[in-house]
Amino acid sequence: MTLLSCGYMSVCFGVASAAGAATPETPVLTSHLVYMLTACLLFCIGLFGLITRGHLMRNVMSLNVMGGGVFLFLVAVARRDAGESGPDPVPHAMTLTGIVVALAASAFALALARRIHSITGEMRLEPGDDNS
Amino acid sequence: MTRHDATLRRRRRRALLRVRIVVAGAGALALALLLVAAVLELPEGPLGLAEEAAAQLAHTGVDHAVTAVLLNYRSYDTWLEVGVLLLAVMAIFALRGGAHLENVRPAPRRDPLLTWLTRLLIPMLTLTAGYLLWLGKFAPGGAFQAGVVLGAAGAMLRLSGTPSLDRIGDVAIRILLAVGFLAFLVAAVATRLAGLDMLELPPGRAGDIILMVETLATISIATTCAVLVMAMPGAESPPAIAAKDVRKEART
Amino acid sequence: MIEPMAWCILAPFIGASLAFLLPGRVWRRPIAIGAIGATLASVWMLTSQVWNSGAQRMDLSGWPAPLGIGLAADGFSVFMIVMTGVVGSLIGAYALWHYSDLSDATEPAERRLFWPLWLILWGSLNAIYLSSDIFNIYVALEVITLAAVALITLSGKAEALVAAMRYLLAAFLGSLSYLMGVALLYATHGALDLVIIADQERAGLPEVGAFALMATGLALKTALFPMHFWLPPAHSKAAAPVSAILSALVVKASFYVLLRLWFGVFDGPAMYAVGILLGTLGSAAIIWGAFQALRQMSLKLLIAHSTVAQIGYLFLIFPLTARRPSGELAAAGWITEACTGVSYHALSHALAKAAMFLGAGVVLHVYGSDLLTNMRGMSRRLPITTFALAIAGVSLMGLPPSGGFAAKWLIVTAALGAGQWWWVLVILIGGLLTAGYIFLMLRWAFISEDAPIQLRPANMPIQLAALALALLSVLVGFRLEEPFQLLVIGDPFPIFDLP
Amino acid sequence: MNHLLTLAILLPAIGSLAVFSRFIGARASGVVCAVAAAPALLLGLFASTMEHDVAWMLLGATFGVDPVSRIFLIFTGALWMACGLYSASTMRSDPRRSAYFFFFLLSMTGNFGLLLARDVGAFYCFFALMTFAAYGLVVHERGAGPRRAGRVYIVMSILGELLLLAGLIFAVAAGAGIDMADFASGVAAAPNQELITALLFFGLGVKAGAIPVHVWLPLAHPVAPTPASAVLSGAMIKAGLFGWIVMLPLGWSPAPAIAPLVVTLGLLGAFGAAIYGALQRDPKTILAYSSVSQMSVMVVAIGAGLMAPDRWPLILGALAIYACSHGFAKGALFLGVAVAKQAAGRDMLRRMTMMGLALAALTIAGAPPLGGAIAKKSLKAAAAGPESPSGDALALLIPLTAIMTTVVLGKFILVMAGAMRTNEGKSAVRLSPWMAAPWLTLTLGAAAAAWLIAPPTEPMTDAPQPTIPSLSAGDALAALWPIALGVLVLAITMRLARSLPKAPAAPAGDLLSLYTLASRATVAAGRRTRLPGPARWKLDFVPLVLDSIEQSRRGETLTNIERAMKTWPVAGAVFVMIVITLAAMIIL
Repeated sequence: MTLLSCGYMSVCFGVASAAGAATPETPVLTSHLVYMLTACLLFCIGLFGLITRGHLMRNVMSLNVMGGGVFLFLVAVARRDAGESGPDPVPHAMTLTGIVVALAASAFALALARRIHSITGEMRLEPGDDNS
Repeated sequence: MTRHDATLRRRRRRALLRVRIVVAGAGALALALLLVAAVLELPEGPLGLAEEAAAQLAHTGVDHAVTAVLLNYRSYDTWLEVGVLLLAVMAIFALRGGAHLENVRPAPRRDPLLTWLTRLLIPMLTLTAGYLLWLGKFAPGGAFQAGVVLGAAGAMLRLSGTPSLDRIGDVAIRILLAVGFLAFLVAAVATRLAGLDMLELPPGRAGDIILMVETLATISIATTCAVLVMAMPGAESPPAIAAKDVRKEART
Repeated sequence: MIEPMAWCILAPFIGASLAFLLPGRVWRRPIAIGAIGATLASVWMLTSQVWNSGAQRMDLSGWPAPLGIGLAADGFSVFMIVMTGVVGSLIGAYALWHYSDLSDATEPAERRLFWPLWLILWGSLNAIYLSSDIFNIYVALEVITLAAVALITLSGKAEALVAAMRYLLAAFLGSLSYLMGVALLYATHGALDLVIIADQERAGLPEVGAFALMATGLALKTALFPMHFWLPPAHSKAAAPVSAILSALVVKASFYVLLRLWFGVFDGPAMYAVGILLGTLGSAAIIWGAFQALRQMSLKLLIAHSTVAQIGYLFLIFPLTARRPSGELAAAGWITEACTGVSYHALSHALAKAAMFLGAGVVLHVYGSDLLTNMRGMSRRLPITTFALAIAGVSLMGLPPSGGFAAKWLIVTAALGAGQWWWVLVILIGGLLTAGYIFLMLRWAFISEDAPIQLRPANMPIQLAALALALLSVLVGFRLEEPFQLLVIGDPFPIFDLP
Repeated sequence: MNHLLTLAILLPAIGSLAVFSRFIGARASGVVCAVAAAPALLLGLFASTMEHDVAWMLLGATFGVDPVSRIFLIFTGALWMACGLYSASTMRSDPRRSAYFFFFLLSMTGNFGLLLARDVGAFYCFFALMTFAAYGLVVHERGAGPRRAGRVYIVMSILGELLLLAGLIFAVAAGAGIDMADFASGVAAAPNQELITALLFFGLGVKAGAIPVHVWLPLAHPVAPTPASAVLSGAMIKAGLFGWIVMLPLGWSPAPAIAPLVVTLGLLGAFGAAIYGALQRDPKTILAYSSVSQMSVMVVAIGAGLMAPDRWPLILGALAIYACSHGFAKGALFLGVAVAKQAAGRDMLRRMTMMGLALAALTIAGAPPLGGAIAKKSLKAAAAGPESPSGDALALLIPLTAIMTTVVLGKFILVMAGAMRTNEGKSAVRLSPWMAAPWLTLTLGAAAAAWLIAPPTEPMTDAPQPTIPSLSAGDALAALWPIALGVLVLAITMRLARSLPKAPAAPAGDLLSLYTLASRATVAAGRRTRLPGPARWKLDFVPLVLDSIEQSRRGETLTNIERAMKTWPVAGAVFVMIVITLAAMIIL
């Protein structure tokens, strides 16, 4: 729950800052910068979740939150590097590739978790660790 | 086990939890600070490859820069990425203890409403997928988007109890799964044999080749997504019962 | 058109596709043998090409570097590819039997899936060694991770699954950390090619962050102490050929990437303190891994912990190639020794460790368990395997004449040349501890058994595969001339150019 | 000649693989051994000084022959050849024959290789090959004794290898290079010359049986098959001496700190080992102690060389002859133990055997006109320089050691005579020419070697050169009185011992029991030290700390730390910390 609310709050923060940054009075905090900062925050939140939680589902989710952070960062970089012909396509392509890789890894991780659950009845790596 | 032991264990667990949160919080915060500082020191840009990519776009056979990067400039990455998807399916097959869908649990009973909805949606989804695939040439879209939509159609068929991939043969499934990877492989070998750089597309025919590769990749991606849903472990029998059985087994 | 670099990747991938499409019993053996043969032929051509005409580079998709992806082969990449080829094909020879219908130890599903998974893994290992693009390396690392985890799960046992899950999470974390570093580097330099980034001005904090994230992520994937937690269970619970692949080859790939970044991207030699820290962690790994290995009662766990220890030696390259704060190279005049020594350690460890895991596979097959206490009477029942384990142990201990000795000799002389005598102490203690656990392991083999027990017979090919690897791990110590010459082709450790 | 050099190393190596074939019987294996040893012997006898580069091997190996290694090659080659032939008949009914010959030939490869190596890397590799292959010989006879001896042997050997390696590495790092020709001078010029000398001395000392790292020797020599004991004690033990000669900075610079220590240890060993050996009852153990004692005399000579560099050429010449003489004689004595067993049945043979044994023993004791007397005289002459206290000590020592040698070898002869009397008629195998011929050759070789072999000279230096000494009547007398005195001492002690109640035998391995005791005491002391009890901490961490203390008492700390590291929270935290530490280290 903590994880989800943290993620939600950060998104709110990102959106709010982005809205604030869109106005010309704040040239320092440009919009791509806000996205980048949010991305870093997301990355660290995912890491925090990964460390503190023992449930396998949550572990996979945390890793996806981290991945989301990286992808947001890349998209922000693409926006920063936008030229006359539009945003930089290379980070976009990297994001797409990264998403597919993350999807594959997550699908496998979830399947593995389900398999472990069906054999051992546990959804965590260390039995007895009741912090979910 | 005495009560003292139990109390000690409980206190230990609580202590551990607290330590864990404090340490993780401090660590994540420090890392966040580091990253924020790094971001603030990033050069202003624009820095990337936007201009180069745009300048060569005419020779890539597509009009959309992202598709050009994915399927021409950096097609090698995309190939490996299709390989990752294929690996995910193989890995899930490995988990199931078999490389096919034969013992997938028969689809659940049909729900008339769901069946009707499916009949309505499947053609639409297929059309959308085709559109997305075609769109990739000049706008955001392409094999992955199309493949995922088509895969969703497959998952839908499965949910509604309509036999689909689970009724076609093992060999056919394998071919459908591998065809995307093979398309790139054939392209790579063919370009080498034709005396070009590996995966180099001759500008005149690049568009056709990309469309062909993308179509095949779409098929593979769609099949992969659908199979991932169908072949998830535990799909052989209702998971709750199976888990309980196995747990009982494991204890005895 | 023959382009060996491309074929080093294409050949295993073609093999993998065929093995996936034609999983039947009839096709398995010809496909496997064909793929191994074709890959070895490509490796051979690449080696002779680089040996005769220097470092190679090719642009994929016909687009030169900033836009396209480059493949590059210098002496170091060829060294690693040859290592993978030799070790991989001998493990393959073992696997041909292990996953055949003659062996009653495997399920049909395992037999069907081993070859496509392993061949994809092989191809992407070669892809890593050839890649010149940091994002492409990320994708290839992910292919390796997924294939490796899937290989572990093949055995289907609960312990293996839990170990695989832990490995997957750890590797996933490492990859994401690496990817974040890639993103930061792209944001700083606007390019992904190693050579282009290396030629640009060094940037401040973003690069620091990128280095910290990438180095830690890769160290996690290499199982550097204290991030080795995933390795012993994952490597010990998998089937024998898989353990051999993981321990001998897979951990080396991420180390290779780290080394490339250290020299190519980040100007690692300037970071003296970081070098010392990495060396210290490596030393801790040497001691800790060996201590843990001493405490194990099961053969495969012992060997897996030994891998943790042996990985430590690899990280001694960082302090040995760093510059002192005053600016001069710590090991001026000894850099070639340091780099060759560490590369050679990677090679001899790969050979010896693969031999040990395959030997353990034979033990497991024959005795039905790999508890050390069950290995009584092994020296008489399985003389060839016992001999292979002992010979591989000789190389691990670093006793002369063996590859392990040559490697340690080079590292130690470089350390003394650098005035960093403390690494020598660590290496000597590590050698003693290694001797300790090798003897603990072999002791059981020489104790005569209490009562005759019913055992499965072991056939010759699998024993010979282990023996061949073990003998090679010793024999490579006899001839250092060519590796020395190979490793400077294309200047892979570009430290010599700097003042 | 280059081909002979290659063959000297390759033939034994190939032979070691050949003996695995089931078509090769015991006798053929013996012939293989003899043939494999022949090139080395021929090199020793006829080769002139030469060098041959083998660039592809290791870091570029060099092999060659020089005057010193020639002498070593002669007696080493002869010993391996004789013992190989001898093994042909003793191993005939041994089921693990092929393993024995495999290790025998592998040790032979190592031994010849190290004598021929002209660079440090090759020397070390072949030295180690010999050491570890000899393990197979030590433990060949299964059972508790060999197993214990093997354990002690391997532990001491690894210790020795590590010390040697450390010394070599320090020397190479200090700029000594790997070429043997410049190595000793490089060591002499190194800033930490004394440390390197000490490391090399003790590292090689394990093999050479120097006090106090000799403890494996009295355990291992008696339990190995007899021909193997003969090469262990006659040939392989000299590999350590050879290593000292070629690697220590002898003749280059004095080592004032380490030399007195070396001389002291040598003196201790020369007398202590002889006395201890005389207390033993097993003939092969007695011989092993005699070897330690004889090697200690050579240690004193090395110490003298370390003290007075200008005397070294003379000492070297004498030392080589001494080692050669002792090598032959000790080989003959060991083989004699087995020969005596076969000869026990027949009177004539028994008498001849006893005569042969006595001849070899007298050679070692230095009775004129046997070769040993020459060796002793030249050693004495070499050491007794005008201003060399250690040389004087050596000159005084030689007659004294001769007394002790007489006592210990006299005891050996007595034990053998007793054994032959009790064994009468029990012999299972008849004495064949295959056994008698090698033994006789070695015995005669021992008596004659010092007469026939010229000491090595170095023509390029101004230092006094060794010459072939001759024995005058005075010398003969001087050599005889210690032997007479020794016999007298032995007679008196035997008489005294007979009147006293029988004491328990002194355990073979002497200091070893001390080492074992010390290590046990250390472990026990470590166990007794407990961590301090828990303080009264009010934090939530208390249960954690309590637990860990409890676990450390049970000796599970390591396991528990490892287990804790495996949990995600700890692993993840470690990961983050390393990221931050790396970043911080670069920034700061």
